[in-house]
Amino acid sequence: MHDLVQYIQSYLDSNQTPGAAGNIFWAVVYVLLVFVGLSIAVIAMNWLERKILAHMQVRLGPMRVGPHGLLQPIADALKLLLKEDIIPEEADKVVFWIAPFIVVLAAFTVFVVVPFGPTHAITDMNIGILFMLGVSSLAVLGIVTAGWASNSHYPLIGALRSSAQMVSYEVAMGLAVVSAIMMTSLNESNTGTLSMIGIVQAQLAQREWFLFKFFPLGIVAFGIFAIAMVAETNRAPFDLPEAESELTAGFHTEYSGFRWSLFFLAEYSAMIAVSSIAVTLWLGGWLRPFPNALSGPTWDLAFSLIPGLTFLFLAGMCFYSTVRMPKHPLFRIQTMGLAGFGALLAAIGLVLFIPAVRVRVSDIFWFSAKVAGFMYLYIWYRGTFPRYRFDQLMKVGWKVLLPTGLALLIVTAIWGMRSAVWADVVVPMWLGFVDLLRRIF
Amino acid sequence: MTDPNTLSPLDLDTPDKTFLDSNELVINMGPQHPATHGVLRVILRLDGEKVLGLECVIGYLHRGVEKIAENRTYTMFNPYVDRMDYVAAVSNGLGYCEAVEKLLSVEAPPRAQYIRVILTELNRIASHQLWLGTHALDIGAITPLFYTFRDREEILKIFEKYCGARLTTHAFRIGGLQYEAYDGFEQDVKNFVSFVKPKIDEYEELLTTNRIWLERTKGVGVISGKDCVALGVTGPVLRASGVKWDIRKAQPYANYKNFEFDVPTGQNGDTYDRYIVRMIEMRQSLRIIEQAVEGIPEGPIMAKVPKVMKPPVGEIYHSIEAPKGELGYFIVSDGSTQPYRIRVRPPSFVNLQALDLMCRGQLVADVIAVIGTLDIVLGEVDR
Amino acid sequence: MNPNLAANPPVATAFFFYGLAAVMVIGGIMVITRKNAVHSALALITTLLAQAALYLMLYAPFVAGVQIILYAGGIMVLFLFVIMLISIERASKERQFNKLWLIGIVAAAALGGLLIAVYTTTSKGRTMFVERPTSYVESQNTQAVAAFLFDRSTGMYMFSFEIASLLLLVAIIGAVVMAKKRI
Amino acid sequence: MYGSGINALTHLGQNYFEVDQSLIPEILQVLRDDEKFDYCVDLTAVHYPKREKQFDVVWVLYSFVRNERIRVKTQIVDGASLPSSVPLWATCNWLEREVYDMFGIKFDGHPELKRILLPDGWKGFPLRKDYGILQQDSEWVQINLGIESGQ
Repeated sequence: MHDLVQYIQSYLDSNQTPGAAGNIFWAVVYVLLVFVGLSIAVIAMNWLERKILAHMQVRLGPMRVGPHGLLQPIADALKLLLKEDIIPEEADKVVFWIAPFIVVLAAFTVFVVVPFGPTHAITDMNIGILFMLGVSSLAVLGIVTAGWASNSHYPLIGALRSSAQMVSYEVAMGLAVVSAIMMTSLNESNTGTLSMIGIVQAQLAQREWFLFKFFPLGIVAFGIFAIAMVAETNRAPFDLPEAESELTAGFHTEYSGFRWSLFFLAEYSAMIAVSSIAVTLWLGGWLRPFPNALSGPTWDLAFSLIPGLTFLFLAGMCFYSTVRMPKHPLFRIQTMGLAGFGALLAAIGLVLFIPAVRVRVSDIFWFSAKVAGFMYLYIWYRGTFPRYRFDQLMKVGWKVLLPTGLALLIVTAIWGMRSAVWADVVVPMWLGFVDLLRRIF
Repeated sequence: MTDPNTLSPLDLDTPDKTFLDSNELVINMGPQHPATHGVLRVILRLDGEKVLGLECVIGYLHRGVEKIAENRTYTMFNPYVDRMDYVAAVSNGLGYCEAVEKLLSVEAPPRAQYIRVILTELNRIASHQLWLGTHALDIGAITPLFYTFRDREEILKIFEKYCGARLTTHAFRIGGLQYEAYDGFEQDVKNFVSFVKPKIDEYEELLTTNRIWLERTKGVGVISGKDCVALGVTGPVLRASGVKWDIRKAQPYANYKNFEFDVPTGQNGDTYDRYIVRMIEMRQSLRIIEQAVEGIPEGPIMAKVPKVMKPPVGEIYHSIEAPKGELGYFIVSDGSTQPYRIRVRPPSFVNLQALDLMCRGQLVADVIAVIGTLDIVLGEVDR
Repeated sequence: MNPNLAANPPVATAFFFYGLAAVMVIGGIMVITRKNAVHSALALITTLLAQAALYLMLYAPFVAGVQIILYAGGIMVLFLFVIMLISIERASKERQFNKLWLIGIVAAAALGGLLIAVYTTTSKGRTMFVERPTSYVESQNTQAVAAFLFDRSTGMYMFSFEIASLLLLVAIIGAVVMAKKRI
Repeated sequence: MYGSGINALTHLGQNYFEVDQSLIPEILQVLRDDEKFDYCVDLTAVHYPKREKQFDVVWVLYSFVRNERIRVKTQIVDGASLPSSVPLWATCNWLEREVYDMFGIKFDGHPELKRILLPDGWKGFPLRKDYGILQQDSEWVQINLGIESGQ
C-alpha cells in the first residue's frame, strides 16, 4: 500500500508527462480527465454554437430546457440515445456498424499528445505532430466507409466529396505544419522537433510565437492552416459533404440515434483537435499572451488571476440573468437553477484564486482559451459565409493553398538559414547559373 | 429600351458535345427536396456533376383555380387569387381587381389607388426579402434568412393592422378598398421605410462583396435577353439580362405614372445580376412608397360599383408587374354574375420554363442556385 | 543492449509482438479471402496499422507515423475510393483466383523458406549480418533518420532520395497524362 | 389583304383580331416578324359548348418596340388541331401543353405534347364546361393514390 502511494506521489515530483515518466496510474487519470473534459467541451460547444449562432441571426436560440436552454444538450443527448437505431435493409451491416467507431476513435486518440501544459499531456511523443496528423487522417476512412455502407446515392456522393476534400486539404495543411516545424530548429544545436511539447518550448525559448516569426511568413502559414483545418473538419464554408440544400445530410444521411451522435461527437472533437494543433504550432500553446511586453512578477501575478476572474465574470453574467428572469412562479425553478449555476461558476472562480491551484491551472486555462477562440471562429464562419461549390473548393485547395504552401516552405527555409544560404547555396547556384549561360551563348 | 433583337440568337436545341457520352446519369430531385422551394420535381441528366439537361415535373399543387373561378361570382373569387403566389398575395389581388374594374369600366378613387400602391410595393419588398433569404440559404449562407424574416415581419405587421391577415391578405376589393387606412398607417409606413433602409445595406454587406457569394453566383445560370423574350421570361430575370422593361413604366397601371422610380437592369444575365437587380428594386420600391405616403389624397376609397356585379359581355386582358414578373388576368364575361372564364398568366410558371436552358452545362450545385434565382412559387406554377 | 532500453524497459514485449503479428496475419488472410472488396480493404488497413504498431515497438516512431499517414490515411483512402464505385454484386461473382496461383504459391513458399532459414541461422548463434544496425534512442529517432538522409558526414542517401522523388514526380505526371483525355 | 378571314376589333381599348383558323400560322408569323410582336405573353382557350366551333384559342402578344399588346383569337371545332407556335415563340411550349391538358386541343408539331399540370394518364379535360367542378378521374385516383376520392 505504501509502495503504491509512493508510486503515485513519485510522479508529482518528476517534471514529466505521465507517459514519459512511465507512470501508469497517472496516465489513466490523465486519460480520464482529458476525455471527460473533451465530452464536456463538446456538450458546451453544442450549446454555445446554438446560442451564438442564434444571437448572430437575431433570434434567441434554445430557451426552454433549463434557464437559457442550458440543459438543452443533455435533452438532445437523451433524445438521441432513446431514438430508434435504424440500419437500412440494404446496408452492409458490419461496415455500417464499424464506421462511426473509426471516426470517433480517430478523433479521440489524437488527444493523447495534445499538450495542455508542459506536463499536462497524456504523453509526449517524439513524433507528436505527425501522430496527430496521421491519426486524424484516419477519420476519412470512417467517413468513406459510412457513406459506402449506407448503400444509398446521397451518402455515397457525400462520402466521395468529403474524402476528396479531406485528402486534398491535408496536403496544404501538412506544408503549413512543416514550415512551423522548421522554425523550431532555430537554436544552438540546429535541431528541430516534432514533439508537441517541444514545439511550444521552442516558442518559449525563442521568446516569440511562431505566428509572428519571420513576419509575415508565420502569419501566412497560420492562414493556410486555418483555412485548411476548416475544410478538414467539413465545416462551413466548406461543409459540402453535408450541404443540406443539395445532399440532405451527406455521408451520415442514413444514420440515426446513437450512431449519428457518434459522428456529431467526432466532428466536434476533431474541430477541437485541429484547433489544438493550430494553437500549439502558432499561438504558443499554453504560454500566456504578451510575455515580452508585459513581463515581470507583477504582470505574471495579474495574468495568473485571469482564469479566476473569467469564471467570476461568467458567474456575474449568470446572476445578472437571474435578476432579469421573469418574476413568475413558473420560472422559480429556472431562476434557482440559473442562480445555482452562477454560484457553481463563482465557486470555481474562487478556487482558481488559490495560489497552489492558480499555478497549476493557468497553463491549461490559456491553452483552452485559445482553442475556444478557434471554436468561436468556426461558429462565426458558419454564420457568415455561403458555401463553396465543389470545383471551387478543389480549386482553392490545389491551386491556391498548395502553391502558396510550397512557396512558403521554401522561403521559410531560406530565411531560416539566411547566412548559410547566401554563402553556400544561393551564391554558388547563381554563379553556376551564370556560368551555364556563358557556356551556352 | 434595349432592343432584344440585337442580342444573341436563341439556341435551345443544340445538344451538348458530351451528350452521347456513356457516363450519362439520371438523378431525380424532389418533389420532397429542401432546395426546390416546394413540390417541384426536377429530373436531371448528368455527366458526372455536369448537367446535360433537365425536365421539370410540376402540378403537385394543382388546385384548379381557373375552374373554381367559373363557379364563383367575381367578388367571391377575389380571395382565391391570394392563394396562388402566396408570397405576394397583395400583387395578385391588385391585378385581379384592376382587371375586373376595367371590365366594369370603373376606376378606383385616387385615395384607394395610393393605398393600393403602398401595399403592393410593401408586398414586393416582402417577396424579394423572402426570395433573398431562401436563395442565400440554398447557397449556404444561413444568416440572411433570419435578417430578411425579421424585417419582413414588419411588413406583415402593417398588413395585419390594415386588413387582419398577414399572408393571404385579400386587401383590395373590386372598385377600391374595403377598409380605410387605420390611424397611424402613414406613420407606420414611414417608420418602416426608415427602418428597412439600413437593413437592406445589412443584407448587401453580408453578400454583395462576399468572395464566395461572387464565385457561386457570377456566371451561373446565364440567360441572354433574347432568350428571355423568346421564353417569355419577365420580371427581374428579364431585366437582369439587360432588357429594360417594367410594366409599371411601359404600360402604367394603378397610378404608377405619378411616381418617380428607376428600372434597374443588369448586363450579364447571371445569378449575381439578378441578385443586384432585386436589391435595387427593393430600394426603388421604398422610393415609391415614400412618394406615395406623402401624397395620399383625401376622399372616398370605393368607387360606385353595384353590389351584384354583372360586367357587360366582353373580354379583357390586364397585367401588372408582380414581384416575379408579368402577372396577367384574361377574363371573359358572359354578362352574368360569374366569370365565364378566367385565365391567369402566372409569371413563375412561364419563368420556370427557362430552368432547362439556364442549367445546361452547369454543375448540380448550380441547379439549386438557379432554382433559387428564378424566384418561383409553386402555388403559382401549379395553380 | 541499447542504453535507452535499459533505462526504459519495454512492457510485455513478447505479448504485444505476438498479438500484433497475429492481427497482421489474420488481416492478411482476410484481405485475400473476403469476396467483398471493401471488406478486404478494411482488413488491409488493419494489417497496416498493426504494422505501424510493430514499428513503434522497434523504436522507430517516425516510420510508424509515416506508415499511418501515407498508407492507412492516404493510399487506402484512394483504394476505397475506387473500390466503392465498383458494383459489388458483379465483383462477388468473380472467381477469386487467377492463373498466377502457381507462381504465387512458389513465391510464398520461397519467402517462407527464406524466413525459416534466417530464423534457424540466427538461433544457432551465427550472425547473418556483418554489422548490427545501430539502434537509436527513441527520442532521437526522427533526427537520426534526417541525419542518415541529409547529413554529409553520416549518410550518403541524399542522391538516392532525390532520385526516388524524381521517380515519383514522373509517376504523378504519367498518371495525370493517362487520366486526362485532353490537357 | 386577308379578306373576310380577319377582323380587327377593339373592346375596352384593347385591340384584338378575330382570325379564321386557316390563316393562323400566316398571321402569327407576320405579327412576329414584320410587326415585331416578339413576346408571346399568353396562350389560352375558352370553351363554348353550345357553339358549333366550340373553342376560342387566344394568343396574347406584346411588342417591345411598339409597346403594344394585341390579342389573336380563332375558333376551332372540338377535335381539330392547330399548328404549334413553338417555332415562333419558345414560351408556347408549356403554354400549349397546358391548353392541351385543360381543353384537349392538340397542337401539331409540338415537341412534346403531354399533360403538364395533371398527371399523365388522367382522363378528361377539366376546363371544358361539361366537366363538373367536383368531377375527377376516380379510376386514376383509386389506382395511384389508393383512396376513393381525391377531394
